[in-house]
Amino acid sequence: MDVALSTLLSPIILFFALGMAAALLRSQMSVPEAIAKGMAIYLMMAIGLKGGVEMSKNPLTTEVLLVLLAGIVLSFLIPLIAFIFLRLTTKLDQVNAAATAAHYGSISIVTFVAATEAVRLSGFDSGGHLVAVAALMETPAIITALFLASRGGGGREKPVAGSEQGELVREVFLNASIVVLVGALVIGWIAGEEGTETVRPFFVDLFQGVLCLFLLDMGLSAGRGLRQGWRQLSVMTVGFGLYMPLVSACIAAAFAYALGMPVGDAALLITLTASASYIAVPAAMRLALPEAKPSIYLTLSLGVTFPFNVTIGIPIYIYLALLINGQG
Amino acid sequence: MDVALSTLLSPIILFFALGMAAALLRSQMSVPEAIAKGMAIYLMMAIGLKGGVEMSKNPLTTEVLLVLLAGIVLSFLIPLIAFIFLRLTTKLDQVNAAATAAHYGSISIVTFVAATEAVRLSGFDSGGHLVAVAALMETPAIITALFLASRGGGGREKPVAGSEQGELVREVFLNASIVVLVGALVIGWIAGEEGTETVRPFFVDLFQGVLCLFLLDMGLSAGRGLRQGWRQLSVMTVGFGLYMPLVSACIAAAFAYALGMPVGDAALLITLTASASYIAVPAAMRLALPEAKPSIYLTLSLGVTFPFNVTIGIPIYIYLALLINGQG
Amino acid sequence: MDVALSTLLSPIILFFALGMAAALLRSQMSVPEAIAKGMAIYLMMAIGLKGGVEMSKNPLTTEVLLVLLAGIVLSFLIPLIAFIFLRLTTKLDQVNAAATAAHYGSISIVTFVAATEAVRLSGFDSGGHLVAVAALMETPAIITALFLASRGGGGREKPVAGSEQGELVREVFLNASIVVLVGALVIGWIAGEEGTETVRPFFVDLFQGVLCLFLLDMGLSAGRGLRQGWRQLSVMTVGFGLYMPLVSACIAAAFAYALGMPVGDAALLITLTASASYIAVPAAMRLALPEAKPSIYLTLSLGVTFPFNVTIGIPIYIYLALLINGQG
Amino acid sequence: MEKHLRIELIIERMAHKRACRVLEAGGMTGYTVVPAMAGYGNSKRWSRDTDLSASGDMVVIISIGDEAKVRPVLDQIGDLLGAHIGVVTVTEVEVLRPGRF
Amino acid sequence: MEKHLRIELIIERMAHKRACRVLEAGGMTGYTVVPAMAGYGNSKRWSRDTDLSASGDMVVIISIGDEAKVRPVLDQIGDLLGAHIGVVTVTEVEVLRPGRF
Amino acid sequence: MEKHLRIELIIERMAHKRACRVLEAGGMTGYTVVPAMAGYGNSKRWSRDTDLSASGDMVVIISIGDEAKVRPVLDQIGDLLGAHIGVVTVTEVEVLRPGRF
Ligand SMILES: Nc1ncnc2c1ncn2[C@@H]1O[C@H](COP(=O)(O)O)[C@@H](O)[C@H]1O
Ligand SMILES: Nc1ncnc2c1ncn2[C@@H]1O[C@H](COP(=O)(O)O)[C@@H](O)[C@H]1O
Ligand SMILES: Nc1ncnc2c1ncn2[C@@H]1O[C@H](COP(=O)(O)O)[C@@H](O)[C@H]1O
Ligand code: NA
Ligand code: NA
Ligand code: NA
Repeated sequence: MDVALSTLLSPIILFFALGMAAALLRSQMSVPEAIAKGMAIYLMMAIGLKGGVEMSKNPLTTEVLLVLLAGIVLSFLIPLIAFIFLRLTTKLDQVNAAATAAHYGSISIVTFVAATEAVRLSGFDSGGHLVAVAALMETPAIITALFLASRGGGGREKPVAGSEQGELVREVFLNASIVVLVGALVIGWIAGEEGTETVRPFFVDLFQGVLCLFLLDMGLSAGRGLRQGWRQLSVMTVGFGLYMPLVSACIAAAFAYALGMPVGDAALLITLTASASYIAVPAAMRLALPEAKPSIYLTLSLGVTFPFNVTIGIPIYIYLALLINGQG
Repeated sequence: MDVALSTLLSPIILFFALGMAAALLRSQMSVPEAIAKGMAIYLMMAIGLKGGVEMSKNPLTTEVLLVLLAGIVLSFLIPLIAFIFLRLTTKLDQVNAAATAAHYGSISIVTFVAATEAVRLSGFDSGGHLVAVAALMETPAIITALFLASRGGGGREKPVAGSEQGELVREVFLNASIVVLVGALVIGWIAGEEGTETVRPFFVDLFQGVLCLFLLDMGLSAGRGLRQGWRQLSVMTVGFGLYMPLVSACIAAAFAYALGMPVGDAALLITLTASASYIAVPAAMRLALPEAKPSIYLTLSLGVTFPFNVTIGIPIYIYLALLINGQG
Repeated sequence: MDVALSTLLSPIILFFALGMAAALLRSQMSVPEAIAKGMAIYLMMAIGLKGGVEMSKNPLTTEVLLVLLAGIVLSFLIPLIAFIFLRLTTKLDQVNAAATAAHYGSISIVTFVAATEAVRLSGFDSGGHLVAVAALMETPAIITALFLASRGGGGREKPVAGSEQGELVREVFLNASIVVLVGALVIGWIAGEEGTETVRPFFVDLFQGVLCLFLLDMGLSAGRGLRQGWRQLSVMTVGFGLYMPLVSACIAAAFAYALGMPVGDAALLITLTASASYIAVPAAMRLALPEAKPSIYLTLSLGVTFPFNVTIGIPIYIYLALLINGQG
Repeated sequence: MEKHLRIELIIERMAHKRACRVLEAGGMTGYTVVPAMAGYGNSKRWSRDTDLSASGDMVVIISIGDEAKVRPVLDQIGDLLGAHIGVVTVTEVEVLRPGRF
Repeated sequence: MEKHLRIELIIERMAHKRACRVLEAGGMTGYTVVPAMAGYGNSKRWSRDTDLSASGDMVVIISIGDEAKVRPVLDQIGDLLGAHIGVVTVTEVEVLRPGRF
Repeated sequence: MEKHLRIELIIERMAHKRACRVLEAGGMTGYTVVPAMAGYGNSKRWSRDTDLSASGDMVVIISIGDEAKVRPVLDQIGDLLGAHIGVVTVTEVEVLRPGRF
């Protein structure tokens, strides 16, 4: 619980709260788009490098490979479950339910970072390969969602004018977060601890500070999204944004238990599964399912699930990880 | 005088001079707007955090509260005096005089930072609550100016089409610098020295370097403003930009003397009062007094008063602070 | 050879490769233009400051002045040679050949940085005045190219409508890279080691990390340029992009030999001469020779010569520097 | 067929929300705001790079609608422009999917 | 003399390459893409600053050509707009250097 | 009533100041410059993201004036375009507050 409190009062979360408060009070302040995009790239480079350096210290074991596989399976699976819940409990149509489900199958890298920190503060270690898991979990969810949307005529028969063979595949598998995350991971792996020594001041020492600025901006976005979009969200939809992470977390905990993952790694896999995307997937949805409404899926993911996860969720996920290790 | 010289030759001032020189020689170089805005936010976060951490070390005393109050009173008061000087000595009409007066009642955070550094080099301490004073002094001046402009029909009877209840209030009280400065101050206060440890490399170590880049851009802006705007400034108006800071400084010195402020704090209060805004107030004036001419108030504040303050002004203000402490 | 390999596997080069790969695979990812421009300014400030601080440690000798002069002569000379090669071996017309030649006479500051690092890793020192050489070599090449383009009616008789006296001169001699490089050099010189102490964390410690992000973007640009522009490049033109650096290197080596330059300095002068511009010169060409095709000169310089230089070229140039010092 | 009009309004960035509210209140079905980077008027130049406060920035607002809706909105805009800079042009245009306006 | 038309297409940034391909395939000799920063439609507002994913951003595509080329392209664009947002206006314009279109 | 014309000039960013000087010298009362982010012409594409030097960037210059002023300026612009890329369209528009042009 101490961890929970010190997480809540960490500058990162406080800056998120500041941004959200400013937006809800209708301040006009904003972080320039270019800065936000630049920080997003920086954060992914830093995370990737760190994961790669960690991975370079140990050989690739079967256990690691199994965890990677589990991540992929979870990302394919979660949207199915999310879709069913959405269709049964909310009034979202097929396309909007599928698009929203995609977000919950994919991941949020900032939530991942916050969990990494909380895990460290709780006195546990975590492996660098979880970064690779994060990268791998970004996209399978999108594929499931496209399948769900197209079932029963939700999709189009002939391609949109001007669309190009492979365009969507490139957008989905080569979007900025995957390119940078996987690329930096491989570079960290090749260069190792020693080779990345000179870039430590930039990628390691500054990380927490940049995160503060980034979360200020996320708070502003989330707050503005909520203020403008909440009318489009029914109570049941908001409820989904709160219980779905817990559902995902339980499923992931089962996987982690089956694989015998140590506490730190398990907590991170659970967090990844419970987190929802708000950068990569919304962009992909605009191309793949232009009929779906961003004001629903974005508001839900960034305005409801993200704040829930970084405040209440992460302590729960660590507790779950302790539980499956018999330490709960 | 050593301090004066080492201030003059510090990289920060030299980069400002470089920018100014480049602009006056009509170089086309520029710092992207997004970068400048990003740096402004960074600087205010860093200043706020630092002030908050300082404040967390001591309890809030009546003395501190009195200094905060003094800042507010000064910010309300200075525009009145500035307005009278402008109307008596220049040909500016009521609206332009009021708009310009608002700038001199508000503050410049970069001037504040330069003074903090000079105070430190002179061997004095200063309290973190001066950052709070800076935040509080941003806006009262605007209110005085609006009152001055509306006296005798300068204002409009009915609101502009499309203007919204509270729009101006939000712009004035929730502009970026206030939100970030106050927000970061509170966060620094809550998190304390220990809680902000991980963000020190970003917000403390980099501060001086980022300031260099920011001042290069300020120099470019000031130089371009001067080159394009000097024809609109009469000799008397330029004169105002040079003597007004001194007038403000004397008034602030009286306040500091009355409150028995120590040298460092007094020097900073005097500097804040003597400094003029060139970011927050110009933006507010565009909404509140669209008829006033930016080429007058911006050129004066950024092109004349700012360079005066950071070169000649600050040593004078420190000297004044020594004087009222009987050490002059 | 060890040096060559460790250069190849340094994060900097690996991020360039990542960017290039992403672009060739047609990923849509991009670094915002404002961030790229901001980083370019940062890098030049950092390089300039470092060079200035180095120069402040030693008095200006005749030897140093002779090296500066050599740089200027080389920058005037190389475009002539490049132009002759282009006209003899490729089908480029006069204007395009002149514009391309200008790029090869000017310099690439990133190549210079990579060489500085490689020289250091090889165990040699280099003088801060080489940064001044870099700044001085930026522009003479443009003058030679304009002369070459105008010979025999390639130029216009009367000035373009709207063009202004001195406009081109300002663009060429006061472009961002020269202003910042020379300005920061002078500031570093004035402030010295001690005066720049407070800005070290920003300008020194972060340098390598920022370079990684910048090279990721350069890789993206180079890759996209290649993908779109390679059809416009004949085999002979691509060949020029590969052998011309070597030709330049040999000429520079002769100069370095004549001046008796030590290994480190010689390697850097050779690298500067062998490198080709892809930021300052393309911009100047748009004003000076608008008829020339950017898809030729940019693709060649950024897509062919830059990758050649940072991978294969630099080890060769260091070897040449050893050779003329009798250590080959 | 109805005639469609395209309003183009060049106005200070700081004041653009006021113009947007006028368009919304007037019943226009949509508008798009495009940022400008420089300009000239009244023998003064402005540019994003000359002004740290960005208080001189202008934007271009484009709004398309049918004539019946556009005319009354133009009067409202005229009122707004009593206080602000603002260059307003109206062009007759052909539209695809007229149903959406 | 030929009549020249100016197409102005407001479309999602994410989808703008599709529109560009339609214009290229239709034989238009050129187009220029301008980024927007905010907008309103269908009683929803968007703005660059509200959306980290930039998935709501719109762009304005301007393309000028002679009438013979523009007409068939407009049909293709109509097809694209079945799936995407898109506000399309066509204006009659005079051009300098008509040879280039 | 006077006829007002809207000039729209798409030109290289590097050269836009030349065009601006032509407009000022020709007595236009104002213009606004809007940055573009991508484009296509002459079977080449450009985009802000492909070119570190930004040397390929284009801008759109909008300038409104009455016909008597615009016509002679167009000739001057034609001269400028001998050397530079440039797509120029002229549209007849209605303006609010005609007095300001
Ligand atoms: N005739 C015009 N055509 C296009 N833009 C204009 C025109 N007049 C003014 N503007 C824009 O409006 C801004 C303010 O104009 P002014 O109030 O005349 O100084 C200028 O800087 C331009 O951006
Ligand atoms: N009538 C219009 N005029 C100009 N832009 C529009 C118009 N309608 C829609 N838009 C733009 O298209 C976006 C999406 O519109 P909508 O699909 O109606 O929500 C809006 O946010 C605007 O940027
Ligand atoms: N017909 C056109 N309509 C709109 N923009 C154009 C057109 N033709 C050219 N452009 C713009 O001008 C740039 C250069 O054109 P070009 O000289 O044909 O390569 C293009 O990249 C576009 O941004
Ligand atoms: Na998930
Ligand atoms: Na003041
Ligand atoms: Na060279």
